[in-house]
Amino acid sequence: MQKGINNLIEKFGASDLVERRSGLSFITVDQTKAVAAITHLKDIDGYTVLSFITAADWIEDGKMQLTYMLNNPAEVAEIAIRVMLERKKEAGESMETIHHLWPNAKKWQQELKEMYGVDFPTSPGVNDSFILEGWDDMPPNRRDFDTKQYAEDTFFPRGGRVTHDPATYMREQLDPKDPQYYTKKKKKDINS
Amino acid sequence: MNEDRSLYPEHDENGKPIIDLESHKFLKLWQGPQHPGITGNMSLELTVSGDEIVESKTHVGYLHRGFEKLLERRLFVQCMPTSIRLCVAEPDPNEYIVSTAVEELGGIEIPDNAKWLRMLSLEMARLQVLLRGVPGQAGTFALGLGYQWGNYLRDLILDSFEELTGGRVYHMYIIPGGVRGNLPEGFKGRMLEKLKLIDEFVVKIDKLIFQNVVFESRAKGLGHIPKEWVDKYGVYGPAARASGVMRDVRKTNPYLNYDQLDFEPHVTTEGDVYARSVVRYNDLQMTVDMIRQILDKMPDGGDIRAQTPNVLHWKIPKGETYVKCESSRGEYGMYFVTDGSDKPRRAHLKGPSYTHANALLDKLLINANIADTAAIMVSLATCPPEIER
Amino acid sequence: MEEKKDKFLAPENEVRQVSAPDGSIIEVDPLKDYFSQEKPEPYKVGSGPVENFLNWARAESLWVLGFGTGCGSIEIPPLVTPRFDMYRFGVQMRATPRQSNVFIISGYLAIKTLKRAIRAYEQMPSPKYIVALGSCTINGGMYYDSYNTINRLDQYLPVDAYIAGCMPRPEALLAGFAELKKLIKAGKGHKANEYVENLEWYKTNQKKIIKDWNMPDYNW
Amino acid sequence: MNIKKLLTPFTAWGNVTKDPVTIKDPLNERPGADRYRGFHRNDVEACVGCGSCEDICENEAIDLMPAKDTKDGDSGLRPMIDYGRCCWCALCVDVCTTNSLTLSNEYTWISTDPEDFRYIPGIDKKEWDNNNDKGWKKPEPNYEFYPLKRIQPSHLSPEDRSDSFIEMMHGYSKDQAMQEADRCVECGICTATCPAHMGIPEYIKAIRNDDLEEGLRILYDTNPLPEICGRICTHKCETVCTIGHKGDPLSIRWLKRYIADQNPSERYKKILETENLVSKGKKVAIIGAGPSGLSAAHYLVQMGYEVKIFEKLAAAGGMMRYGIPSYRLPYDQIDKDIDYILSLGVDIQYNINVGNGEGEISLETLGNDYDAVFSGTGLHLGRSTGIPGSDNKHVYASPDLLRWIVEGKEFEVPENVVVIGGGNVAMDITRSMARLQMKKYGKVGVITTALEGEDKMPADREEIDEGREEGCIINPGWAPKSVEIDSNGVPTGLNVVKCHSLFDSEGRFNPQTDEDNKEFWPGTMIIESIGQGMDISYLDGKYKDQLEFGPRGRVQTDEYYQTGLPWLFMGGDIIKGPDVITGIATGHKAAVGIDRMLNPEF
Repeated sequence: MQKGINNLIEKFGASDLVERRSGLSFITVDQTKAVAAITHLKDIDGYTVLSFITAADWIEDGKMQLTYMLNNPAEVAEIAIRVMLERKKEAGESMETIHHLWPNAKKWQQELKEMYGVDFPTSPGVNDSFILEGWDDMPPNRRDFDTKQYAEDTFFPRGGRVTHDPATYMREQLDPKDPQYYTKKKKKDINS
Repeated sequence: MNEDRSLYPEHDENGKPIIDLESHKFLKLWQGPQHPGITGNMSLELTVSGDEIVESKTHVGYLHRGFEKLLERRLFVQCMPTSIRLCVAEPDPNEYIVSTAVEELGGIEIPDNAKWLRMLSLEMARLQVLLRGVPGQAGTFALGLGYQWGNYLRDLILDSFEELTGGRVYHMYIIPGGVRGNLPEGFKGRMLEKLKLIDEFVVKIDKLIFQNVVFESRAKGLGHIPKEWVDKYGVYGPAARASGVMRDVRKTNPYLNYDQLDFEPHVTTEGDVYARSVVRYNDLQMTVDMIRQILDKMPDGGDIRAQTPNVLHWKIPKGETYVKCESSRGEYGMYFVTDGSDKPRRAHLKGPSYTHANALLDKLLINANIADTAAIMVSLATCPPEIER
Repeated sequence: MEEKKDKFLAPENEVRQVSAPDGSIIEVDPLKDYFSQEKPEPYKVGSGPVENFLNWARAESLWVLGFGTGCGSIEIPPLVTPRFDMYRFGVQMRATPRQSNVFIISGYLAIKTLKRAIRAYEQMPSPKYIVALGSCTINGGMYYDSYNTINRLDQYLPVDAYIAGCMPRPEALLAGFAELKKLIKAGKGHKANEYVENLEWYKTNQKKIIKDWNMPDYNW
Repeated sequence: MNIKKLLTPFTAWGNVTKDPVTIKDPLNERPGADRYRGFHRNDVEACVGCGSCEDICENEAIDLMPAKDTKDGDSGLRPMIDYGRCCWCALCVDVCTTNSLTLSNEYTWISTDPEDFRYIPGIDKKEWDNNNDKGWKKPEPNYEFYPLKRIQPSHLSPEDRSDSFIEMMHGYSKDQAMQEADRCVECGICTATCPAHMGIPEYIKAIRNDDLEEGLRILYDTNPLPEICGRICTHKCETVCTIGHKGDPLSIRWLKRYIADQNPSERYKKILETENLVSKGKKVAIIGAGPSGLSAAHYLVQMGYEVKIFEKLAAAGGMMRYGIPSYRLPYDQIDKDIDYILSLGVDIQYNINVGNGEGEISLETLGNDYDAVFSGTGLHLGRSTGIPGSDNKHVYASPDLLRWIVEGKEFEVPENVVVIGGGNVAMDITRSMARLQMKKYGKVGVITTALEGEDKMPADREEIDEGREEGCIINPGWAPKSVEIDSNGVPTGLNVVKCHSLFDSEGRFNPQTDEDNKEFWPGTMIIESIGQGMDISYLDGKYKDQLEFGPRGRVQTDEYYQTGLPWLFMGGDIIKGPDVITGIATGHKAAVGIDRMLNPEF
């Protein structure tokens, strides 16, 4: 475990190491060095299992985080490689493929393309639809996609439901002439 | 089956089979999503020559509900009812991994009693899956009798779940902070009675399935996974153990109180459907034994939940973790990212079916018989809702 | 709309030239050539003792299509195994829509499955019935805010009976079948005709959410 | 071929002789388990409609619908469940603040109409409402979705505080305030009950978000005296707090104080955006710088009026300053709130009495000089029990004594004192006297009685407990009979008899006493603290006929506290209450009323 991490830091300039617990570390590697680092981990340091590839959308920071979870069964250790891509407004971030290292990586990459819009050029079948069918909106897992709004616009929930906020409802019932709203409005009026 | 057919049809330089549908030698055949030989709601796009499969492609997405997106809209406690539906057949590992991820990032230590109760529910869940899955393997060869027996016993376990958790299928038992109830009165006794029935069933199954020449001749050599593929394709759990690689999170990364239990997962080297059946058959016996140990070792009542902050606005500091446990299918994990708000930033489920059903299944089905697809799928225990989430 | 349709058209549905076994080249348009272009007709509902007898017969032989569309299908195996044994109530599972008259929508329907479910439903012979399980079919249930599951099943397919629960237990399903039998015997089980009569409305709704409508309108 | 393996499977035929496992009548033979999560039921009498179930429901399956009468602590709303959404997770049961919501073990509901699956449990009758006691209930033990125990702020120990008027309660630290604020379920039941309708859940949320400036803004929306209310408010909100049904109610008062304490007074104007208030030229006079007067002044000056306060005493604050001992409410905190209000441009004249006497300013003058007048003169006269001997000069009224303590007036502190009264003012004078005795004699000799029994005493529980910690004897359930007076005209003590009940069956005040069970409590000073009266003699004269008087001599007003004289508004203890927060609320509303009258176009 420690050896793999040291290698990452020395050879690949990895940073932001977080040791979540013994046997599980998170570390950030630069996008250009990521595939080399992963190959090194696989071939030299014994991280022979790719647990998954996934993404996390940090829309506020303008970053799209890719996480490669690598497992070393012999040492019972896991390292998660974070790769921070520059987030693009209209999807289409790009990353090198690793399907040559693990054949099943292409499925995750295909999923990332579909659900996050992160492209992996040269990954086989990356543009084929995987889970969604006939999808014509932005990749749904991106943070700016509002699934509730989409569902309401598309699937029309059953109507006729109303609810009441206890605080507002009680005030309407018990003290209909509440001065609070009046003053607030007035205050705004004076200041403007 | 024994002759080397791996070079039929001819392959191009990239190792892809050359298939010309116009030549009338090949046929496209869709198996699923509505097909009795499919585990759950997914489909296989098969290219067959005669009844031999030359190319296979898995299609998923029929059960896609967008869980990972939905969890981003839920408070941490609200994640629970949603996430348990990630895998229908065995919901408890979902409860466990999400709860544990929340606890780990939120800094909550659960009571010891709750740990034992969690183990009990996890093992009971495994038991009910295996009661269906082990004889279900024979069911794919049209031997449905064991399946009928197994389903009855599974129902008895579901009755126990109902007593313990209040739910038959979706238990909603493990919750951030602990669990939702102690053992009801007399639960241990009733459970032990049921385990006795399962002991009898184990013997009967052995006679019906493993002492059965038909099952043996069809399952042996079928869907062979070489040892090297385990790492390469991401094979987990019983399937990996059938290929001679020890993969069991309970043993390698003990969680809860699994280190206090005495168990040894079965490992064999053949790597075919038969070997996988044997491993799961042994798992079944081992699970029964583990439930006995848990019932024996667990404390008699006690605290069930650690006090968490108010769940209605529980904020968890920025962080990320990966929590895993052993489901009946193999390593089952949750990658969980928090950002300091009261909702998760990202929750990604990693289930073994994802790798089993996608790249691996496509590979295994080549040169197999159409009639064997169901057997191979069931032996890998593919669970579609967990693939597409 | 036309352009969109092409974008999603599966390769096997494209107009193309194929060689027949005798060597001649013919052009096929799968959507037109392989499927019926006839608009479906409602079946005739009779009256009197003959109709009563037919209804009794229909009610006592509910053949369920074995298509698990969602979570609820996990409660089907207990029904077909000895403990609950629904065969004794005249309910049994069939492997193909052509032999079934009951379609259990077992919970949520993802858009991709809805497309298949519509096809399966249309292929079933009339009179046919739909039993909807759980919250998801009523008002979206658990997945009310999901971008990929429908909220209200009655917008897309005619439903005979709803069973509350998430998911409903096998006993509730059996009670649902009992209720369905009552409906059929009372002569109220003709939702399939309603579907045909309001086909335009159903098709509009279906096409609104199935954006890659690359199949024929009628699957009879 | 292995013959054995060909034949062994046939052993399965052995099952032919066994009994079938099939359930004969699955529809009736299979009730849900004891804990089964079936359909909802709700004890609508216990439910208070707080909406926690709605908040925790991840499927938005629960709506709150009007079903009962709204009253303090009960919104009158009840949850309606949509079974087109519900997933039977029972989180709503676990979070329920009153434990009224449970699930039954029934599970069969079939309908042909999808619109059927909505109902209000407990109101829309269902067969599972009362059929048995089974089904899901909140798990036990120690299973709570929010901490039930209140975080107590640190305070001076009884030894340290018993001879000192230094403030005894320390405020919350940041950690404590965060923890306490975390317990809130944001139901808002408290908001309507608070006379000023403070945005309680909102400012508690501001504490959780550590945004105390926003918190202060929320406080000043409804309450311009947060430092004062944060210490001595009667906190009706806490008595209706929904967390109080299962655990300790939230410490709303201390949380309010935390916000006010943490914001330095020099930043107030910036935070509250009151640096550039513009006057619109109209003038309002306010009589009395008590809570209601200050509140009215604050909101009026914000609305653009020129405000002048006329105060009879030498300092502003009214009863807050002259009626509440400083160990509960230190003077610098009163000044912090009042100075801010005055800094907004409110003019104040001290030592001037409004009345018809000499050196006094008459109401008529004010009415002529100002566009509107608000009067909040308060209750400053002590009431007497009228028992034999109560007219003795050593029998005091509590408001006078409390004012003397504040003013620093010298008076003799005897070794033994008897206090009559069970309210908060009685506790104030009890504990103040105890402190003075402790300073002078090193021991406490105060006996306090009340007609009410221990559990019915109107004073706050903590006041009683703290008083006892400080050595006061608080002995409720006794009725004063007479004051014993010796030959020198000095009282020697109080005769009391046991009091059983206060009200008769029709709810009228009618104390029942047991004359045989009597006691004599020695004391050379007797203090009566059984309520206060008002002095509204300034209304005498030509206006009196135009005003209407209600019970207990109170002037009748409309909902904006406008009297029969259109330009005269009255508020505070003389109209409603008595307590500080009601005074603030009446002042606020009267300010709105004045604005509506003077600026009708708005």
